[in-house]
Amino acid sequence: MQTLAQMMLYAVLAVTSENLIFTGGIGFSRVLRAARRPKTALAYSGLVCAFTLASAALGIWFGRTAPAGGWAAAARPVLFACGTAAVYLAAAFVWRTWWPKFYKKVEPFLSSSAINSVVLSMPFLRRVFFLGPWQMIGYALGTGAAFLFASAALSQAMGRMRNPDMPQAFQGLPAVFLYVGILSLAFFGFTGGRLF
Amino acid sequence: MISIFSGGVRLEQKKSRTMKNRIETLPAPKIIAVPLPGAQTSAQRCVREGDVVLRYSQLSMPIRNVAVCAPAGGKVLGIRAMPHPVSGTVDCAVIETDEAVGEIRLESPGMGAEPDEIIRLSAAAGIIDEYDGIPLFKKLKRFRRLKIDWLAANVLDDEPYVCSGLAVLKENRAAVRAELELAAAACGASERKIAVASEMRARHYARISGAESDMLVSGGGIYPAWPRLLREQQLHGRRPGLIGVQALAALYEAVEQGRPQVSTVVTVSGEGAKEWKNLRVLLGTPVGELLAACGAEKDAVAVAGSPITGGMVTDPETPVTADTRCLVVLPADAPEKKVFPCIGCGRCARVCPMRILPWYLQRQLQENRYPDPQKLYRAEKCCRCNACSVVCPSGLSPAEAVARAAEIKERG
Amino acid sequence: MKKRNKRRAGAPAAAKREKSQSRKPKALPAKRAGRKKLLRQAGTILVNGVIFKNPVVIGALGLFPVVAAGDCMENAWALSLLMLVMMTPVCLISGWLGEKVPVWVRPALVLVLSALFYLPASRLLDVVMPGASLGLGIYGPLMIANSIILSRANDYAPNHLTPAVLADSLGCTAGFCAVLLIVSALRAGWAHSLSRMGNTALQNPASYPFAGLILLGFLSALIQFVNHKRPEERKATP
Amino acid sequence: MMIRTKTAPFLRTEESVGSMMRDMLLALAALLILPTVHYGVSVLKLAAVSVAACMLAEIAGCLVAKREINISELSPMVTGMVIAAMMPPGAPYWLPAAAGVFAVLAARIPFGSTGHTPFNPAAAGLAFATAFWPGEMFRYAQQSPAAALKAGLKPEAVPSEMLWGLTAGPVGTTAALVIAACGLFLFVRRAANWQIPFWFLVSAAVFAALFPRILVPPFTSVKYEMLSGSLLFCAVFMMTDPVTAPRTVSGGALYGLLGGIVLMLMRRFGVYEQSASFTVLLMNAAAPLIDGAVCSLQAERRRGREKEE
Repeated sequence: MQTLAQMMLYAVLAVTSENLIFTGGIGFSRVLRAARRPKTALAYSGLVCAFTLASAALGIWFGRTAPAGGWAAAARPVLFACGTAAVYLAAAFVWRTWWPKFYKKVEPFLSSSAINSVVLSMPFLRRVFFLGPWQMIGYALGTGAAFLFASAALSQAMGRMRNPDMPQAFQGLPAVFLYVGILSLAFFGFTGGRLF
Repeated sequence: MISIFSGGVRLEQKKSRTMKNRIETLPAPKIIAVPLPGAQTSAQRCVREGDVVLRYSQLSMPIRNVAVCAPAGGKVLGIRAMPHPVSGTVDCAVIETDEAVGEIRLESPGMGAEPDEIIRLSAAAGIIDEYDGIPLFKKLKRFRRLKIDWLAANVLDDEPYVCSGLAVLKENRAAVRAELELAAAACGASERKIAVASEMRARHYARISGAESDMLVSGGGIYPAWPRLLREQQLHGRRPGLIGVQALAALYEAVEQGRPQVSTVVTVSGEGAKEWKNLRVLLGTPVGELLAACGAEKDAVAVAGSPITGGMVTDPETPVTADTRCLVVLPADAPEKKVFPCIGCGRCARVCPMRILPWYLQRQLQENRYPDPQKLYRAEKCCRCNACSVVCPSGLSPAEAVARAAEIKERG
Repeated sequence: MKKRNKRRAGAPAAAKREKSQSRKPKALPAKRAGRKKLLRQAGTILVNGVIFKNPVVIGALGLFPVVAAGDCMENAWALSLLMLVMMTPVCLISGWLGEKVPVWVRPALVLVLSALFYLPASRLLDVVMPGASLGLGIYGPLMIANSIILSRANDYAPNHLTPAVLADSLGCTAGFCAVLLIVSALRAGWAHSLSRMGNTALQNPASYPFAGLILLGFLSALIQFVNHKRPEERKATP
Repeated sequence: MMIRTKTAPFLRTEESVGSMMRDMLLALAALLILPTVHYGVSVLKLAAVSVAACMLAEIAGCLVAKREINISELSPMVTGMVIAAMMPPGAPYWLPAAAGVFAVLAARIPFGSTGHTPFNPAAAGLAFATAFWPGEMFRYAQQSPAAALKAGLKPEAVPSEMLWGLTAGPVGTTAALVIAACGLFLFVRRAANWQIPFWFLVSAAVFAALFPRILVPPFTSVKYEMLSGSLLFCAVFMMTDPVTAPRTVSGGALYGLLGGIVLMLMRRFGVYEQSASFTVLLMNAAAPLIDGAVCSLQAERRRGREKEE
């Protein structure tokens, strides 16, 4: 029961009050890319979830083995990024060799989902290094869910951001900027000015 | 599962002014252009230019359509293609009427209730269903094939202004009942009803009482009434069919007196006309004559068939056909259509009797140049009742979008 | 004045050539071209990076530093410095190494490269602008995953010649910095006028990401407007 | 009503976008009567400034975008009136003006004006004003019931007082009975859809009964939550905006239910005492998702049924 509550808390934390994608504006560019292919969004966020989990585990292992100290703390994000790169390489290699069919499906967004997991976990890095295993799963699920919501909302919006009644200068990307701007304004009801 | 939202729209009827008076018979005009449906080649026509025809003599005899008889005696001036009031054009025999030319004596065929006989007679008498313009004999044949077991006289008149069906029912109650029996026998239906848009309205306008009032079935007072009516019967496990009341009345005359269908009842109303009347006119009477009889202005624009699905009549020479039903005269100060973008009120979906989402189809068509046919849900079910366009507060025509979507879906 | 002239000259040819350049590898035809042409092309790529194909407002890349961290001039300068130090070497090395490794390894390679270059960059930042990295908070390390660096180094660099890569990375850096500085300056001014009115918000409202996004939206609309106008200009001066 | 067109139908119902907007304006104007009695003419001035700001911004925006300026289109006026109704009684005049200008220039014109706005412009303008000037937005003569509830206190006013708008709060949102009457008017005139506010209020009430913010019996909690803040106003005038709400019937119900929950969550965990505008924005973003899900679900079900047959 306790672990379940913890998981929920982490998921809710990631999705709403500290929803990185909107209130922080992070990882947004990749969400935009994903939003152009609405059907892949689900697989995409699943991969983000898996990569977050794997790289968080790796990061924790690094954190335990590497010496604590000023220099190591500064290099933590670097270590984390390298860890994710390693996870990505391993995953890509395994899938390429043994499940080429599956690899073909996920190939277009495999690398960007790996990079995304780096982006999304960066602000929580200090916390990520001290997570328990259950918390970690909750955190990964929350990241995936947040990513899914963001890309779903955007993919719906993208279609409507090109209509002939719009001023020509605003068609496409500028309107999307405004859309996301107002959407992140909406999240202010929860967070106020608080960021991280 | 019966949906709570049955679709359809309630409209102000505007019938009482017309229904106050009895049906008025318009005298034969100088020149009539009798439509000859299905008779494109001279082989299928029985007359040529210059012939003098007696009243009730045969004008055409196509294989796949009804035979047409001359509504009035006179001299044939020629065969011309004329605009059809509802849609397209139709070949017409233009006749200069002459009272001096006599008529063929009619005799009752004196027949029993043999299905084949009835069907043959309805073909020979040139009877056309006034609601959809399909010849009665074809309809009866199809009903027999489909094993229709619930047959109703179509007196719906669910559009505002239109009340020709109700007027015919009011004045020919016994005939309609008798012929309903015959038609039912012809297609093998066991239950016979009178379908009206709203029971109360029918009782009030058509003064129905007694045996007929037990036969009434109501469509709920909405436009369009028939989808709901038929669906209700289907839910009870019946196979329903509808036959126009004017066609039944014409069949009565054909059976009793041997007279072919040479006239039809047309409602002339609308704010542009001074008098609102139900007129019995000969087939082929120019629309201008009807408008003049009701005091419409010279260059008035009228809508024939139905104010909701019908077409605009611009040429006063346009002949009246069996499926004309009504002429609604537009007032001179009728406003133009004001168009806004779709605001998403969802009314079109709420009134759709076939549960299509017209706004959704319209958006799909607008956003994608090549929409995915899979995503055009239910577009092919459209019954072209135009109810969505009637209620749209933005003044758009979702019905057109649905039609286009259905076309795309059909092409795949 | 001179710069403007150069832009004018480069602009008409730009749109057409840019298409073929960014989509197809242009290695072979470019090799045959003369040095002068190469230079002019490089100039075109540079100008495109700064204005007409600005990676941030037209390409929607690397938004987060602009939107979230670009709320005061100090942060803007610090991020620009990080970008300047990281972008070019990462792109160059990736352009050189990228050809030698399979496509699927490249993203990992680029990520590691950018992480590695972050270390000296942050050191340099601490030396040049002490205390700036504190103000950046998490946005400093986030430069590792800056999508401008990653996508240009991953998609563009390995398929193009070194001068083109150099011009492109410099152009992107300049474009990024320009947008960042403009947005930051606007937001700083906004915050200043707000505090004059008597600020009652929980913190400086102009630093909220939504303010950045909305400014970015209008900026991007402006550039798109200019882009729409450009072909007409070309018609006017053949 | 007969109309002159080229193609069928030649008959249309009297309702139009213009008449719907007129009804909306009428209802909003009715909301201002009681506050004018309470607080004086300044309320009307506030409304005038807000409407004028919206109209001017609309005209300016149309000029810049080279669109045809259509004064007969009333929706910027509706936006202005909604903003005015959500202002505190003594607000400085620049506050509604700023909200109105933001609403029209950032949330309306860039997206293509009426029929295309992804967010309710009034909600966007109000959220903008709240984020930038929360002090001015929530400055009342005495503590408002919403602020008291936010602080975990029992409001001083009894619920029966709150029915008539005698408590502190945004000008147009305190008189619950007037809002209910206006709502009824709009539903009868079919200018607004009744399903969305109904489900919105139901879910908010259930949530309030299950998780009261203050230590009172569930029913009292429901009364306080329903009558405080701008919940009712938001239900009737902002959630029902047809452009931004789902278009399917079941989608609308889902939208209302979720909206109620989000609003109550925001009241509990959010920062501001009034969070209706933020809720509306969040739900607006979810509306097309809800519609898409409902549409594809229905299509799926029908396909399944047809296959069975």
